[in-house]
Amino acid sequence: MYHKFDAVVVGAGGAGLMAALQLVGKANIACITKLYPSRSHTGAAQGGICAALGNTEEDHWEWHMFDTVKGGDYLTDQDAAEVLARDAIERIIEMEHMGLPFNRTPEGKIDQRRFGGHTRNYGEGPVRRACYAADRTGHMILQTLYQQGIKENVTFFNEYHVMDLLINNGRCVGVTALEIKTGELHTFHAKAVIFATGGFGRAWRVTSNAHACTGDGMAVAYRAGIPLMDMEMYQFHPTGLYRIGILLSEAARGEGGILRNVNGERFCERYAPTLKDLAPRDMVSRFIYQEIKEGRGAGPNKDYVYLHVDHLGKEVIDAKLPDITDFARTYLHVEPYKEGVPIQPTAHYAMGGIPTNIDGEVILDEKATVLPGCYAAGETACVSVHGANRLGTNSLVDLVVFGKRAGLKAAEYCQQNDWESLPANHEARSKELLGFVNAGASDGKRTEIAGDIRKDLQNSMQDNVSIVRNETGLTAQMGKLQELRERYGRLRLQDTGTKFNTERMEALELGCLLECAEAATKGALERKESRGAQFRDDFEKRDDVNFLAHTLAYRAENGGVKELRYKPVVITRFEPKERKY
Amino acid sequence: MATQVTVKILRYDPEKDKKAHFETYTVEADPLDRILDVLNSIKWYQDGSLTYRRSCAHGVCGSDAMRINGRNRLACKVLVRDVGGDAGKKIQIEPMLGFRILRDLVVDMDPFFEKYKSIKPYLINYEDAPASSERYQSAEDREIFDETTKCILCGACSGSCPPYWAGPDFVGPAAIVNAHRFIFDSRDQGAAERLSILGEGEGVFRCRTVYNCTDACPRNIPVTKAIEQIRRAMLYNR
Amino acid sequence: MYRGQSGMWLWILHRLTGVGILGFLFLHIADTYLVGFGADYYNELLFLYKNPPFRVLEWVLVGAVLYHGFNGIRLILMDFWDKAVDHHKTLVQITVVAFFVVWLPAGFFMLKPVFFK
Amino acid sequence: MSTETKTTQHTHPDPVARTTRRWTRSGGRPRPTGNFELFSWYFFRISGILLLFFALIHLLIMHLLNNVDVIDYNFIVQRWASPLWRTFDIMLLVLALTHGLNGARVLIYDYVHSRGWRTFAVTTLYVVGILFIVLGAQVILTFQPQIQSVAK
Ligand SMILES: Cc1cc2nc3c(=O)[nH]c(=O)nc-3n(C[C@H](O)[C@H](O)[C@H](O)COP(=O)(O)OP(=O)(O)OC[C@H]3O[C@@H](n4cnc5c(N)ncnc54)[C@H](O)[C@@H]3O)c2cc1C
Ligand code: HEM
Ligand code: SF4
Ligand code: F3S
Ligand code: FES
Repeated sequence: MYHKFDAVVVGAGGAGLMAALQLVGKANIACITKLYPSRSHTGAAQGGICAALGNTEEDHWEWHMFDTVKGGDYLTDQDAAEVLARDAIERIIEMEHMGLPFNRTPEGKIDQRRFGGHTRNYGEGPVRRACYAADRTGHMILQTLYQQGIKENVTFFNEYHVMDLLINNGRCVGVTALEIKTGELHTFHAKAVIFATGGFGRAWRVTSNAHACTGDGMAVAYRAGIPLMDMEMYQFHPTGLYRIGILLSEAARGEGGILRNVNGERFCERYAPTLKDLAPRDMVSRFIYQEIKEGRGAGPNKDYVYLHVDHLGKEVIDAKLPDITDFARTYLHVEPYKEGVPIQPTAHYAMGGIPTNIDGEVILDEKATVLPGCYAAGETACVSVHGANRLGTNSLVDLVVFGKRAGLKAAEYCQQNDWESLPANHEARSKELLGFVNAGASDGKRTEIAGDIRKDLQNSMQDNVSIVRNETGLTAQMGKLQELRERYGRLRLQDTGTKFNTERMEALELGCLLECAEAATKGALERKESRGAQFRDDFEKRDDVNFLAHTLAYRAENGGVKELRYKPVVITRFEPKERKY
Repeated sequence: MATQVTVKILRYDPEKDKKAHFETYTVEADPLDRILDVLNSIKWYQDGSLTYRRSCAHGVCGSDAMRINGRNRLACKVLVRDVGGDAGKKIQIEPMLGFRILRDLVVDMDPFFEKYKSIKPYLINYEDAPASSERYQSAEDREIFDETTKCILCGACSGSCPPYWAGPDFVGPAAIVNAHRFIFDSRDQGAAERLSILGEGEGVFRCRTVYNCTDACPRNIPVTKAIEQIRRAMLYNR
Repeated sequence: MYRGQSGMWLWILHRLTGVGILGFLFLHIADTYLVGFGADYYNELLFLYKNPPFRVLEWVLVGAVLYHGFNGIRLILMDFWDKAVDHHKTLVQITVVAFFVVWLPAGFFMLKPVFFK
Repeated sequence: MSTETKTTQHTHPDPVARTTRRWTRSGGRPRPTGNFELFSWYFFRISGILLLFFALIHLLIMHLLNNVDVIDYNFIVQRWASPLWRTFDIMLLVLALTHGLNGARVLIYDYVHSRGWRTFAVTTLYVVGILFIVLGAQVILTFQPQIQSVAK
C-alpha cells in the first residue's frame, strides 16, 4: 500500500515522539513504530534526566557541558555538548509544562539528585543535577510525550516494522514498512524521514535492553549506504541484576547506595577517591571487572558483587527507589531492605549510531556532507554528545534536545522543499529481503535456527567485545561474525503465516543485530587505544595523536564492513586532559 | 538447576484454525526463569509459530499481559517457581479475556487504546505556563496522584474485569486510572471534562467493585481505590 | 475461566442474590395481593409455604438477603471510606464471617419447628 | 545521613477532599453532568442502607420471631390495623422494588448489547416494575379486613 506524508518519523520512543511533536501543524506527518508507542524502551529508563536547573544547589550549564565532554573521554563533539547542556534546561521546563510529574522539592520546584559523573565546578565533587520522577523518569517522559501526541492528533502506525530507507537522486524519499498484523508491505513516500529507533543491546547476552532493541534503524541506514559512527563505543552499565542484566539504576548509587565485594569492602574508594561509587559508568564497570578478575567476586562462580541500599532506610527506598527494589525481589528473590543485591555489568547503551550534525541531519562522511531529507535522533543517532562514554541521565536529555532539533529542522525542510519521486522499484529491496526470509520455510537446505545464531552472537560478543577487549578476541570475533552471517544465509523459518508472523520479525531483527555487531567489532579492532567504553588491555593508554577521531564504518555491498574512515572531533572549550575522578 | 516444565498454551491461528485449542509443550527451564523465557525457548527451539508480544522483559513496557494459570499477569514478571512450574505443576497460558484474539496470545489492543484516548489523557491547563520556570506543585499535591502515574497500559486490569468482558463499551479500569492521574493533578484544569465523560453510562459507574483489577495490576496500582476516588469526586462536586 | 480472587466471587454472589431476591419479591407481591380477595384465598396459598422444602427455601432467602445486605455494606464502606479499599481482604473476611454468624443460628431457630416438632 | 531523608512526603488523609477544595478554589469546578448513572449509583447505596434496616426487621418479625405456622390472614389483619406497619411495609415495598429494578437495569446494560433489545428489555422492566409497585401499594393502602374472617 502507498502512503504519502510530508514527514515520517520512524520510532515512537522519547526521540521519535519529541521529533513528531515539532512537525505538528507544520507538516503532514506519520509516526511509524514496530511497538505501540508506550512500549518503547524509553519507558525503561529509571534514574533521571539532567539539566543545570540549580533547583537544589548551584549549577551551571557550562559545568554540565564539561562533565559531558570529560565523561565522554574527550571524544565528545563539544559544539554538540554545548547545545545539549544549554537546551536541556528549556526542554525539562517544556516537559514539565506538558504535564510530566517530576518529584518536587519542599518549595514545589522540580527536585534533583546526584548521578554518576555529574560534578560541581568542573570536577570538584558530585552535584544534584538529575531531575527525576521516582525511579520511572523514562516511563513518565514516554507517557507524557505520547499523551501530547494523542492531544495533537499525530497519526500513528502502530506495529509496523520499517524495513528499508528509500533514497532517490541523493535525497531521502521515504521508507517501506511491514504491517505486522496483516503481513502487508507499505511504502511511505515522504519528503523527510526521521530515524529514532533506539539501540542494539540485544547483541549481548547480559543486557538491560528490551527484546526490541535490535538496532533496526542503524542497520537499515547502513544498508542504504549511510555509515555508522563510533559503533565500538558501547556502554556497559555497572549494575545489572546478576545473570539477567535487568538494570538497577545509577539512582541507587545517586541516593547513597554502595558497591561492595565479597569481603564487604567498598572497592570504588580505591579506584576513584573523589567520586567513589559515582564515577562514570565505564570506570565503575571496569572496577567490578577487576574485582571479579582478582577473585573478590561473590557467589559460587565468584562472578558478581553486591549493591547495597539497606543502610538508606525503608522510607528513602520506598519513596525514591521503589521499582528498582521491586526488580530485586521479583527476579532474584532478594530483599534490598536487608541485604546486598547481586549485580554484574550489563550491556546498556550505544554511544554510536547514525552520524548526524547538531541539527539532527544525517551526514555521510568525514566532511559532514548532509543527506537531504534524512534525520536521526536518540540512541540510534550519534551526534556525538556522548563520545566514548555516556554519563547517566544524558541519554534522556539527548532524546528530547536532539529529537526536538531534528523535528524542527525536518519541518523547515518540508516547508522549503518540493517532492522528489520514489526510485524505480522502490519495494524491490524489501521484497528481496522478505523473499529471502520466507524461503526459509520451504527450502530444505535451510536448517539454521535463529535462536542458535542469536545465542552464538550474544555469547561471542559478551566474550570478545565487552568491557575489556584485545586484538586476539576482536580478530576471533570478526571471524565468528563472518561465520554467523553465512549461517544466517541458511536461516530456517517454521511459521508460514502472513498475519502476525513474529518469527519472521525476529529473523529480520537478527539480521540487523549482525550488521551492528560487525560494525562495532571492526571499529573496536581498528581503534588501537583505550578510551571510555573501549578498553584494550593490549593498548591501555588513550592515544590522542592517532585516535582523537570518530570511526565511520561503511558497509560492503554484499555484507561486511567495507572500510573505516575517521572524522575529527570538534573541540571548542576544553582541551583533552587525562581523565581522573 | 534446570528442570522440566510443562506448559499448556491456548493456540489460535486465524489462517488455519476455526477454533482455539490447547497445545502442550515440555521445556527445560530454571526455577528463576521468567514465563517469558519459557515462551521464548518454545518459540526459538520448538515451535517458531508460537505468537505473543514482548519487549522489555522486566515488567515496564506492558507488552505481554496474558492469562497465566487463569489470572492476568505479565509473562516477564512471573517466574517458573512462582507458579510451581519447577515442582511439576502444569502451567496454563491463555490470551486475556475481553479482547479479540488476533493470533495465539496476541489480542487486539486498538479498542483499548481508543478508550484510553477517550478520557483525554493529557494535561489540560488553560492558563499560560510561566515563561522560564516550571509550574510549582507541592510535594503533597504530587503525592496524591503518584500511584496512578505508574500505569504502563498493559491492559491486565481491564482484561480481568467482569463488566469489561460483559460490555464492549465500558471504558475499563485502565482508562479510569489514567483519568485519575490527571484529575488529581493540581496543575490540571480538565477535571470537569473528564468527569463528565466518566459520569456517562460507560464510565466509572459501570465498575461493580469486583477488585480483580487491583489484584491483576503488575504495577501494584490501587486501581479500585482510584475508581472510588473519582466517583466520590463526582458526587461531592455536583 | 478467569480465576478471580475473593472480590469476584463475592460480586457474583451479590448479583445472584440480588436477582434472586427480586424474583422472590415479585412472587411475594403477587401472593400478598391475594389478601385483598379475602381470607380463604390467602390462607390456602399459605399452605404451600408451610411445606418443609419451602421452609428450607425460606431460610435460603433469609440467607440471600443477609448476604446481599452485609456485602452491600462492605461495598458502601469501600465507596466512602478511602482506607477501606486498602483493607479489602480483611473486609471480605469480616463480611463472610458476619454472614455465617447470623445466618446459621437463624437457620436453627427457623427450622427447629419444622424438624423437631 | 544525607539531607534527602528530610523531604519525607505527607499524604493528605483525604485526597478527594483535598483536590475538590482545589477545584473550588480555582473555579475549575466540574460542571454538573446531570448524569443518571451517578444518581443510580448513589441511590443503590442510600436505598441499600435503608433496606438493611427495613428488610432485616421485616425478616426478623416475619420469619424468625413468627413464622408461617403463625402467620395467616388474621395475622395480616392485626398487623395492618396499625398505620405504622402499613407505612413500614409501603417503604419496604417501594425501596426494595426500585433498588432491585435498578439492579436489573444494570444487568440488562451488562448483558444485552443490541440497541433494540436493550430498549425492549428496559421498557419491559419499567412496565413490570410500575405494575408491581402499583399492585403492592394498592393492597397495603386499600386493604379492608373482611368481617367474616375476623369472626372465624
Ligand atoms: C534500563 C534502562 C535504563 C535507562 N535509564 C536511563 C536514565 O536513567 N537516564 C538516561 O538518560 N537514559 C537512560 N537510559 C537510556 C535511554 O533510556 C535510552 O537510550 C533511550 O530511551 C532511547 O530512546 P529512543 O527514543 O532513542 O529509542 P526507544 O525508546 O528505544 O524507541 C525506539 C522506537 O523505535 C521503534 N522501532 C525500532 N525499530 C523499528 C523498526 N524497524 N520499525 C519501526 N519502528 C521501530 C520502536 O517501536 C520504538 O518506538 C536507560 C536505558 C535502559 C535500557
Ligand atoms: C438488605 C439490604 C440491601 C443492601 C445493603 C443492598 C445493597 C446493594 C448495593 C450497595 C448494591 C450496588 C452494588 C454495586 O453497585 O455494585 C446492590 C445491588 C443490587 N441489589 Fe441490593 N441491597 C439490599 C437489598 C436488596 C434487595 C431487597 C434486593 C431485591 C429486591 C436487591 C437487589 C439488588 C440487585 C438486583 C442489585 C444489582 C446487582 C448487580 O448489579 O450486580 N438488593 N445492593
Ligand atoms: S492500571 Fe495496572 S493493570 Fe491496568 S493497564 Fe495500568 S499497569 Fe496495567
Ligand atoms: S475489576 Fe472491574 S468492576 Fe471495578 S473494581 Fe476493578 S474495575
Ligand atoms: S515484556 Fe515488557 S512488560 Fe513484559
